[in-house]
Amino acid sequence: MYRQMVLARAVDRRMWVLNRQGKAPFVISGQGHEAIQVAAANAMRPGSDWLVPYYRDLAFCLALGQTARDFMLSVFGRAEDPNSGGRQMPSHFGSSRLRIMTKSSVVGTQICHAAGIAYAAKVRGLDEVAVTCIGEGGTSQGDWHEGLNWAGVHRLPFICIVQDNDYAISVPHRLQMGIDNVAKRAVGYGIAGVTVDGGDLLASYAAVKAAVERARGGDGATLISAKVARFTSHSSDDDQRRYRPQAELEALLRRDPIERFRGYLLDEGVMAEDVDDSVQQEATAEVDAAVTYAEAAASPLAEDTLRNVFAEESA
Amino acid sequence: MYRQMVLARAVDRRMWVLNRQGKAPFVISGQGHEAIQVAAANAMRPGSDWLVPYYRDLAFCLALGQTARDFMLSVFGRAEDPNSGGRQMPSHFGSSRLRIMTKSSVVGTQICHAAGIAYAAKVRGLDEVAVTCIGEGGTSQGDWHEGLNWAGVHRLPFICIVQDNDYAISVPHRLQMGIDNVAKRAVGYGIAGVTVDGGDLLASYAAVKAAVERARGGDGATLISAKVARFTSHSSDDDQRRYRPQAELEALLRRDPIERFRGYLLDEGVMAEDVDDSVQQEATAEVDAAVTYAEAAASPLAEDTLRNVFAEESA
Amino acid sequence: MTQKTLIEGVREALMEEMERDERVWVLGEDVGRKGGVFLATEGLYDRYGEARVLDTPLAESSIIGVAIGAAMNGTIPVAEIQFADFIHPAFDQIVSEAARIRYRSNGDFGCPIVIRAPFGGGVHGGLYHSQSVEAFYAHVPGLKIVIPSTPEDTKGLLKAAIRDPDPVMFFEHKKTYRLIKGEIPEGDYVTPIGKAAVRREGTRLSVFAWGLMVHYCLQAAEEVAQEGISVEVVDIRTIAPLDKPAILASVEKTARALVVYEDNLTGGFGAEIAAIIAEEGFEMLDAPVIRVAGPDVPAMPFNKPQEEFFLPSPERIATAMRKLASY
Amino acid sequence: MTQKTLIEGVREALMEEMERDERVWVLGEDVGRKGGVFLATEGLYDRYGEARVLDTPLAESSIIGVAIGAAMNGTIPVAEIQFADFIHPAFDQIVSEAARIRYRSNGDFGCPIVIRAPFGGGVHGGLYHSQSVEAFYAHVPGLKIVIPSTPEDTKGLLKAAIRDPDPVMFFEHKKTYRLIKGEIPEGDYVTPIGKAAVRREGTRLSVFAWGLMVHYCLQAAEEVAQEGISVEVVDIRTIAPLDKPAILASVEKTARALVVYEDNLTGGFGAEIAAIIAEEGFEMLDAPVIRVAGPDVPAMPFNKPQEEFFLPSPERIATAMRKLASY
Ligand SMILES: Cc1ncc(C[n+]2csc(CCOP(=O)(O)OP(=O)(O)O)c2C)c(N)n1
Ligand SMILES: Cc1ncc(C[n+]2csc(CCOP(=O)(O)OP(=O)(O)O)c2C)c(N)n1
Ligand SMILES: [Mg+2]
Ligand SMILES: [Mg+2]
Repeated sequence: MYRQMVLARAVDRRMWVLNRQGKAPFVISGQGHEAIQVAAANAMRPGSDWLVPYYRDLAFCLALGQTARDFMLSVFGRAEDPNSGGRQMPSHFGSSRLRIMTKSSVVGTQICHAAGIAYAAKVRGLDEVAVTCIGEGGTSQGDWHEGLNWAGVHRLPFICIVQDNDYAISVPHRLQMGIDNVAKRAVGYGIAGVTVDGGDLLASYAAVKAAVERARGGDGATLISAKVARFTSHSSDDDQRRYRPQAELEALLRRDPIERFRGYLLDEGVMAEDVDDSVQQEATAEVDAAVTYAEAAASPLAEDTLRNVFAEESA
Repeated sequence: MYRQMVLARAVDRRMWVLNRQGKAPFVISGQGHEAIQVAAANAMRPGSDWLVPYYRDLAFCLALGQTARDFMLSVFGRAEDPNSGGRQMPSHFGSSRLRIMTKSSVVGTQICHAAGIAYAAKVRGLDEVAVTCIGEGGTSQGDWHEGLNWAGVHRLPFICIVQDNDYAISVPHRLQMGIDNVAKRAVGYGIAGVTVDGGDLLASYAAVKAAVERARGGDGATLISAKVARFTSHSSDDDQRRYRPQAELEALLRRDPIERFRGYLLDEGVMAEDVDDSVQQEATAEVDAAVTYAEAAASPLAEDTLRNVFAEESA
Repeated sequence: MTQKTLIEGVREALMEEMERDERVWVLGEDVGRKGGVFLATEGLYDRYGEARVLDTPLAESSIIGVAIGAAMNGTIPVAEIQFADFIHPAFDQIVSEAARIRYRSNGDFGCPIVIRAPFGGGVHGGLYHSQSVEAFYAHVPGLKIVIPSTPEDTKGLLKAAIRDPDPVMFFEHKKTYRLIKGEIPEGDYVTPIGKAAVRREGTRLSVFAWGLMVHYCLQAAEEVAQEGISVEVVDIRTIAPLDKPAILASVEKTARALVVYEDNLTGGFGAEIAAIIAEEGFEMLDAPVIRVAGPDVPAMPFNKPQEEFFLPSPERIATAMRKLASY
Repeated sequence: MTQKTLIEGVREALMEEMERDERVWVLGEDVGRKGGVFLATEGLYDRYGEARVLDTPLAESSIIGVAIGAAMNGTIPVAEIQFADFIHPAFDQIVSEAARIRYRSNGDFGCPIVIRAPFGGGVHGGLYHSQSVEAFYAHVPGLKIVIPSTPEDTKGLLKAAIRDPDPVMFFEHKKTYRLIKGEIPEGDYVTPIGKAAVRREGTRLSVFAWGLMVHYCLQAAEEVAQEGISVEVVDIRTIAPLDKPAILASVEKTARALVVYEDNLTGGFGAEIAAIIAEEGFEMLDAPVIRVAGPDVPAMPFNKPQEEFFLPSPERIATAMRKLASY
């Protein structure tokens, strides 16, 4: 799991470099959110359970089996991009093979999709869990409520992880909801509500694992509120210094989930310093290779703009 | 308040008679819901506080100052109908004079309107409360959630009364939500949640009164769950015997809010039998007069279909 | 064969498709024990049970959103929206999600769902139980839009919709449900999506319509036939994909085009048909392309005089036919 | 006078209207301290404070629904939808509610709200940050739809929108925000809603466009002018109410019409303009009414070749002009 977080961070950081170099027109990232995502991925059965992601789920998707190359292909908008063939902005994940549902940019709609996937799984008698992610801002959307309500009515194998980073772009938590912790809403749907420090990998793993078991056992859905830190601005089009106090930004750095877990691994003697170095180097190498490959890869054909609106005979 | 309930019931019953006579193409009624509505109206300051109603709020609107005639004009779709000039189906209330917000048929949208009215009142420093009603089915709508969330974020002078009659047309409570009592959701918005027997006039009055005081005192919003009995089919297009067990329908009759309050008034000696008789007769007479007037009133002009799409110069 | 109503076409298609393919299921408000507010799903609940004939919460966005999700996981949902007027809360799920899942994933995912909704007026439904909504969705690439006008087509097209790998919106004119009767062939058949049907051959002018208006146009055509005006009536049937060749072939024959729709005039789907004729059929035309449609007011009022004022009548259509024929 | 950008027109209009009338307030996602994702509301928060420049929860339906309610209670809300692509969750509130409040109450209530949203592509926004949405709302009686293309109009029309007693949707093409510069008159002025503007006079053919496309049409007109083709460019400016007299007057002059829009071809608002010309301008026409528009795919892809393929370019427009001129 440590390896996965490190890789995600390396990919993520590189994206910003590419953006500054003028090679990546748009970047939105998950730095600071890695622990809850990697924990959740590892609590699931990849290829059987489903992820209905949101745009910060880079670490989640990598941990489920996407590669740095897959991701870089989307950053450059290449034809080979497995998420969308270069049609969508980066971080709009999707892979039928990995059971990562294709994502739009619209905040909130995915919650109902996850409920639908879980309903189908339940009715078909499949042992599958649908996990979906969203920010705390997204919980204000009507679709979030409607999806949670379905999960409650049918006791679905459904887990909603709210990655609460205190901001929706610039809108602070206090203007988003009248409560401190969104997990309080679970009781209103008749589902389990869990609060976890989303920067603590092991605690996150335990929380998601329990929710997955609840789902598999037929005991219904779970709403998990995971507090996390948004390290970067909302996206490459944003500058969080405009609306966040300097002190708050500095305090963030002390909440790095990777540093925390590294510290733990080193302190406990589970990992040696040199192992850590090689993990970092491998990640960098993988990212380098991915960027080289993706940069050289072909763009989609202009004429192919017209394809895949509907099912194609020979597709 | 007894008088108001009796009048509402008399109007309501007459509607069904008109429907059977082929004079009223569509009827939707509030029989069984009268106590919570009349209680709420009496806990408000008419003309200052706002009602953002739903289609069962006949008793509510009458108690706020609409008349049997106003209502019958809408049943017949007459030009003089103050709600909509005969444009909307009956029970689509609206009166700027009485601060009853004009209602569409769409379930759920009104909750956000009430939040907006309350927000404006708060920002403008007006001592006004916005009360809105909805069925338990309507609480599943995204707009319900979004409106309640606003009420919580801004601690608005806002009250949402859920008239929970166990059915949304034919859909039973258990398929509508995963909880028994929708008031449980209040905690998820940081607002007060109250449960009341909506068939008990005095208990309902106390509950709404407390909520109104909370709102006026700047202490924020309240979600009230009022359990009520739906005596009639959903509307004149429905037949509830198709989906409700006979025993359940029979049990309903024992929950008549008017009978309950009449029993109380008589038992306590607050009202004499002959007073009751005259209340009933007055109500009947008022309804008779309203029907006679409305039936004879003119229909709207066909050409006026084109009017009032936009503001009119000379209007 | 016996005459059946249009709504029986809906019911038979659902019953048979659920039998044929156990992935097919139905969801919506009151579709279960009640059998739908128009009884379109009557009998399904008893036969297939609650899990496959599901009464949903009163929340249209989730009805479509859940249907989309369930379609990702190996099922074929047929979602009923109780009245087309109440489809608007689901606009985002339909437009941003269902319509684009294939495109945005470059073909990796598909979205085989059907959305059924009764639409249209003339039933004292007032502002919110009378609307036509096809124009909104006809403008959305990635959706197929079907509006049958006969019982036979209803059954055949609904089956085609259910078997289609992409999202199909299926609008049924509620006034035609019991008004329009006709034969329904026995056994399994499919009416292909994307083909218009000439309901009446004619030479002097062509009329294009769908839903209830097809029948009003046929009545009007009958009326003006007495006056020697020969009208060709084309039932568009599927708004998207649109059968452009059939439209242009008819214009080629008559050189005159009338488009009739119940929806508000401005920006209604008839504008697209008129625009196509004005561009691709211009050299064949001998007269302006005329439209008869509902006025530009929000929707049909409840009271009778104003409801009648709104809904295009056979008389109004006949008047337009005479005018066009006289060019 | 100094040249200002189009987005300055937005900002000045908001600033001055909030100053002029304290009932006016602004709400939306990130409109407060951040000043909007495009900085259209920059400076308002510091000047007018949180209550009047309100960052809302991330929920578009409630942004519009709350605005409607607040308009009932004596205020004039100007709601920003961060991207037009995200207006869809509010479709129901706009179509079923805002547009009908006056009609359904027979004039007892009005709904003076403004809904601003940046729309359009060509900015690497991909499928969900590039869309045109005017066609959906142009089809809804009860709404006014404004799309300015110059800084001067932007300010004047936005002021008119704020002072209008009915709901006005105000779409700003995001690529024009900083690209398009021009003079903005000093002081208070209002540009009336409902009037088109001839941006370039011409004799051989008329082009009708709005938003960014006005500028692309002007470029194309310049190009074909070298070849001796004289093109009249009409900026529609307000989609609803539409300035039909201006459109027909131009067709009368040139006898040839081209409609250009960035939105998907089928069912786009250009279809309505073409249909009007085909009906009311038919006898003046010497050639088919031609449309140049985006293809019928969900929206503009993110990658460059496909984004360019989608967006109508000055070259594509010039080609259509040549074709039309040669009739
Ligand atoms: C329906 C919709 N409205 C607005 C946006 C623009 N937008 C994108 S992300 C975002 C903020 C999301 O905040 P939150 O849900 O807290 O997630 P975070 O980015 O903080 O992880 C907004 C407003 C959108 N994508 N979709
Ligand atoms: C958005 C929307 N969807 C569907 C309908 C059709 N409809 C009208 S009332 C109703 C049931 C309402 O149930 P509930 O909210 O419990 O209120 P009740 O009628 O029981 O008082 C339905 C489905 C509607 N009017 N609006
Ligand atoms: Mg956040
Ligand atoms: Mg109910």
